[in-house]
Amino acid sequence: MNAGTDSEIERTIRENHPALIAYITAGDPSLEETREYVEALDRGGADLIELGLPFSEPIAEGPTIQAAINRSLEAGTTPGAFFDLVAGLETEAPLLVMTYYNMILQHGPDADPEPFVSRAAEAGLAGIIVPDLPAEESGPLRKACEAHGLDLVFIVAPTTDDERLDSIMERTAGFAYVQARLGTTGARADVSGATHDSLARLDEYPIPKAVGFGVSEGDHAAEIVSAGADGVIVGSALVDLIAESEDPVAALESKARELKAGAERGVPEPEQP
Amino acid sequence: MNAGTDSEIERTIRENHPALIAYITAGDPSLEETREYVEALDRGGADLIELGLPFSEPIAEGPTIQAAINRSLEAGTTPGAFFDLVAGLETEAPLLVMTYYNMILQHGPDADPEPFVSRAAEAGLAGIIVPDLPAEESGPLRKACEAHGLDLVFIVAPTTDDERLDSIMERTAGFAYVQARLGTTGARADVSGATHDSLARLDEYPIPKAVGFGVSEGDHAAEIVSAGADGVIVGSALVDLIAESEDPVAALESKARELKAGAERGVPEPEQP
Amino acid sequence: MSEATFGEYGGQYVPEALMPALAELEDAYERYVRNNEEGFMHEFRERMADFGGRPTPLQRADRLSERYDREIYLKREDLLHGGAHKLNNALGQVLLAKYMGKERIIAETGAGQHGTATAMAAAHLDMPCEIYMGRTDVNRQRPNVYRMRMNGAEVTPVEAGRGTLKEAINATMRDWATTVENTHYVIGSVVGPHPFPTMVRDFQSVIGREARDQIREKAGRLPDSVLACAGGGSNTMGSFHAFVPDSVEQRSAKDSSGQRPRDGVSLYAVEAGGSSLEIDEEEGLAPNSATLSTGTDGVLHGAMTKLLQSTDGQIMESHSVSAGLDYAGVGPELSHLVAEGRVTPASVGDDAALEAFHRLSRLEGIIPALESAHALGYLERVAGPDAGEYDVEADLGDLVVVTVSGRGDKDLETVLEETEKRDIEAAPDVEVFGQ
Amino acid sequence: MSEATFGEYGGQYVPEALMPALAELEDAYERYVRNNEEGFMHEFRERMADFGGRPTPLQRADRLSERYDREIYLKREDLLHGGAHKLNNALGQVLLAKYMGKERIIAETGAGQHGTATAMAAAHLDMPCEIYMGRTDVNRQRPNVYRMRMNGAEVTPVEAGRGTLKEAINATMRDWATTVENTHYVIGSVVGPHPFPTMVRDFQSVIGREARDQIREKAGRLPDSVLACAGGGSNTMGSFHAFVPDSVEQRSAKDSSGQRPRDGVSLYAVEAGGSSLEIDEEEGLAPNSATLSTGTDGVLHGAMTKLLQSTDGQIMESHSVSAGLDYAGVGPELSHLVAEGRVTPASVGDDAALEAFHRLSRLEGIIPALESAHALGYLERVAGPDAGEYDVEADLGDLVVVTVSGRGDKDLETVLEETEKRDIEAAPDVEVFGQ
Ligand SMILES: Cc1ncc(COP(=O)(O)O)c(C=O)c1O
Ligand SMILES: Cc1ncc(COP(=O)(O)O)c(C=O)c1O
Repeated sequence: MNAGTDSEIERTIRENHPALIAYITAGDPSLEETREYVEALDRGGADLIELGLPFSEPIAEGPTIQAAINRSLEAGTTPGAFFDLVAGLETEAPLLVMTYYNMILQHGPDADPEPFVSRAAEAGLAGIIVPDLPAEESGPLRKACEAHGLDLVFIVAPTTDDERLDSIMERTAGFAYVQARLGTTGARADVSGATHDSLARLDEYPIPKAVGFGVSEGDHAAEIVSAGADGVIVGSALVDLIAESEDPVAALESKARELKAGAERGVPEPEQP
Repeated sequence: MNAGTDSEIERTIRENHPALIAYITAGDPSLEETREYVEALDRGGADLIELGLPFSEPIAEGPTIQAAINRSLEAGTTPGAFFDLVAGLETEAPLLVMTYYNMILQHGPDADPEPFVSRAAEAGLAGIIVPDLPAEESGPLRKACEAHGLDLVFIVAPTTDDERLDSIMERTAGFAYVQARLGTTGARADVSGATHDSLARLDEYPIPKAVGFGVSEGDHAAEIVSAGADGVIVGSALVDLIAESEDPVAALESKARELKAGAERGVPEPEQP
Repeated sequence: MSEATFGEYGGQYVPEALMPALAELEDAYERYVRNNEEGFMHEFRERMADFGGRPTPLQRADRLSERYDREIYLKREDLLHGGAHKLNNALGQVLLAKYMGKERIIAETGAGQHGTATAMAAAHLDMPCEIYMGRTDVNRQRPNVYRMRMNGAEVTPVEAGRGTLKEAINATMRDWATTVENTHYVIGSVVGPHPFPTMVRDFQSVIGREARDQIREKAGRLPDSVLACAGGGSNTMGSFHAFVPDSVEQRSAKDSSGQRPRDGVSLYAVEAGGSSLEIDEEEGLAPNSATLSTGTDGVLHGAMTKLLQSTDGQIMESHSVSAGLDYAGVGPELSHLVAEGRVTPASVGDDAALEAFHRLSRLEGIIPALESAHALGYLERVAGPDAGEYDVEADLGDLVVVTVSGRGDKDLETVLEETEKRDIEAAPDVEVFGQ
Repeated sequence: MSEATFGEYGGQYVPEALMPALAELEDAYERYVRNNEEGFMHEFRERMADFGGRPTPLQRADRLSERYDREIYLKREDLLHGGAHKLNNALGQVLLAKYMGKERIIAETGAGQHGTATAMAAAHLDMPCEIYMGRTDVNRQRPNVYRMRMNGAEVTPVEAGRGTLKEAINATMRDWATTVENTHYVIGSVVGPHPFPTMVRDFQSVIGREARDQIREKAGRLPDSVLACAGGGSNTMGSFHAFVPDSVEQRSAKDSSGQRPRDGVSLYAVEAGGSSLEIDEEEGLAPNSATLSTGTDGVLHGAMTKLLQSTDGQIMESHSVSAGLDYAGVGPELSHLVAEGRVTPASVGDDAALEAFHRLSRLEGIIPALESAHALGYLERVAGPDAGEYDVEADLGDLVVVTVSGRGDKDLETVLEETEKRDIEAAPDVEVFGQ
């Protein structure tokens, strides 16, 4: 494999293979607490951290992350404050922002994505994930990301056909976000069969693949990695801890450990030469 | 004028000119009380007494008589009991029944008016008034009335045109019931201009004319008689007394006296020969 | 002049004061409606098209056809402006009143359908309008009261009696007896004194005329039977009138091309069977309004016809879950056609009507008026999967037209309430979602 | 293939999982709708005629014409089955889903009009159907909830957010993202990702096509202007589409016979001005839904278009007394036509809409949907007796078509409540008669 990429995200995944990518919603329940949670995840072994910048119409999210977004919006989270938080974070794990396209368009005048990307780069973010931006509409944002050295990560869905797969894989940067199953984000009790199929289809593409949507336990992580993934993405399971645990900081850190350990269990024994 | 009629009603009006025709609803509030009220009216000087046989859809009545009819129906008044009452009455004033055509049709089988008329004759009634039976539809009932020697009294309305007037005046027996004004029965505070017009139009017909609809006071009676009527018909004003007076028997008797006296005041001084 | 009677039925049993108005109306009806003087009928038809939405479709009901294993077509009067066939008549009469130089419109209403149709027509034609409505009906049919008010009509509650349709008619007749010189009384069905039954039928007959043309166009022939619900009978007579000549006798006289129906067009007038066809003489209550099936001859509201009455001649309080059918009389022409055997009377009870309401809503995406649901309920009784259980025999044939006289939006509350009380097949679970 | 964008507006901003479904839909749209494969359009038109009641009339409004001293014609979509133009689209999409082999229908609804239309269409075409509706809307639009249930649809309350249309759309999108393989999402307006805006416009364009033919037939020429209310914009685009080429420029290129309108056909999209056109950024509240007049470019529910949003990009809660206009976005084609200057955006506030509701009810005997009342309110603002008082200038010309997109039966309660709070001209006294 090509280790000589200039993508910090891709490099991080390769170096920490199998990677744990942790998502939480920024500002849930406050940006101050988000800082502590990010640091906890970093300590727990998350290799990449996705921060959700809340948008009022989160059409790709299940109930857990919807609720987190609502809490964040009610707390008054704004893009400006979000970027300030990010700029002040010093984690080992590179950070990505996950948000909806309208938030990106409105950061400057004239519905132009460039100002958002420029600010994201300035704040030290390494990549962007936009669940409502398919490859076809991504031209302007990709251009801005390239100009500022950010990875724009695309999602591959179970319904993505082979034709579109090529164009997505060509465009995605950092890694390919493999959607484990149809539907919205949210912790599930098992690993979908679609995951295995998707990973098999993606095998030929050189870029790392990380699987998300429904991953909640170490054993899932193990199974997914053993099916060929380079990383697992965990979101709702962490957001649940924030909402429900008495000590979210400790809970997040230990959950990250469990997941990372699970992922590592999934690595196939190297074949005897 | 032709005094040689074989109609008891016509004869009564001529002999007692100007005549007072009193209406009350039979069975309001009970047939037993109706007996007392009829006797009171008779004592008070009513020359003819109309008894309403209640029908559930009294479309020609105003609120006062509607309410009386409801009281009567609630008290369970039936045509059978009504005829029994009438058969037992011994008044100086001849009695008429006022009812709606369906009541007449249903007294026997096959919607035939004959059984009703036959029973009415047997009970000693002298005439019938049917507010929803215009001359055009009156053939079968008239035939039965003629056969049994009862007068079928028709109503002349302010809207009756000259053409129809002839046919009504030709058919009416006993007297012509001159409707004083458009609308339904009910006591009014004045005498309608229509009354004068109607009486003028009827002048040429030899049969007696009695004016009803809205007559409530002696002064009305006087005015009507002075305009050329042979009699006045009073209903709602009497029904009001039954509903409201503490001693309806006395009230009816004295009201009859007042009305009769009023009517007599209306008789024009005989011209000097 | 038009005939005042249909066989032994019909006539003009009204106070003398109204007789001249009836003569005037008869004259206007002859001139404007029958002889199209001053282009009356042209204007009427144009307004019914542009304002009313005529023609209404005749729709093949795919899933009913499947269920009953025959071709079922629905005549869609529910699509008429106001939501029922009532406008055909109301607009005709208000327009006629205008041609007659009348200055004011009055009408009675029970459930409010005729009242709203009249109020709409009066607003459209700029005529002051007053609607009499029983107190009970005012209280239970608020939305229709508001619709009338919004169309600028006065709504006068009638406090007499039980405060329903019968009392409203009485009150309107009383108003008319007072104001007859400048006022026209828009009677809401093919009832009342001549010329109302004839005139209302003529205004409504567009239903059957259209349906007859449409079924020939769509099915290539006349139907074997036509079903319509009957309250006063304006929907029935409107649906049947064009088909009355298509009887076995009259048609077998014609050539026997494949174009004619099997045995002529059978006509079924479906009345409200209510909760029972028995009568409670003591209480003066008929828990149905199946006048044609169970009534006796008598005079009500100006005409000789079939009635629900006590042996003494008192009119019964009728009952039906559908307010628009809840009337103790019926049009005299319908009484006559039944007496002659041309029209077959039938009745369907509250439960079967509710079932049919739900069935049509669910199978065809059409929420019918509860009135109309009676006609559909009869179809189920005769031809449904459980037809054997009912003692109803009728040979509807292979090609059936059912008139959907109105839409059921107005009935939602009643249907919810009544459905909850019973065990109605085909009803959805209408639990009220928690707040 | 059809264009995915209208100038800078439109596109397909949806999760990757849905992209193949959009491609499949686009393909089906091309084949069935545009190329009439398998006679799709024939079946669609026939069902819209027989089941839906098309064509709807174009009616001259006599008294409005008098009031505004010009010819006013009303396009009567209120007479369509279900009571609004919504069925044009719902039936088209459900039928298309059937042709595509889909087995299930989902849709969002706000006030319930699109939900009821979809439920009716699904019942008619025998397709299982689930409707998402915000909790607040479920609670305040009970009758529509019941209608949907009676048509056999599941109604799923959406508890998220403020429980209105926006949240219902989000929930439906989520369902679709899960079930996309066998399910079709019937979007209720000309919004959403391509091909929805184009396809919904095509299904709705029958409104303007008919109106264009009808006005030429009735008035002998094209209108000077067409007015339609705009929520998402399906009624607007449906009304305008056939007239878009009749612009000043395009028409002046043609011969100048008397047949053409003065200066081409002007198109006015009337949005809900709510209680004010100001925005409360702090609260995230726009007390209007005048997106075309006051919105800014952004991406919502799959398309780039004009939006009501905060400077950060959060979507505002919009407001209108009329639930069907209460949406923070608008169809991308409409945004484009406004940007191009072909369509003039306008807005009318709650009070003026209520007044117009009462005015049409009273003067014409047509109770309009509160949505439609906005278009009528604009007429009053521009051409009414007090037009001078308002700062509204528009040259509507002498021949005006206004689309009455729906009937107002559904709005009675709201209108009563809202009228009581204000001093509304033309409102009747709607005192509740004592019991
Ligand atoms: C929808 C509908 N159908 C039928 C009827 C019954 O009346 P008629 O028998 O006169 O058609 C009514 C009366 O209100 C009605 O509203
Ligand atoms: C009657 C009516 N008109 C207009 C609208 C607005 O929707 P659109 O702008 O898509 O036509 C609605 C929406 O429910 C409606 O019910």
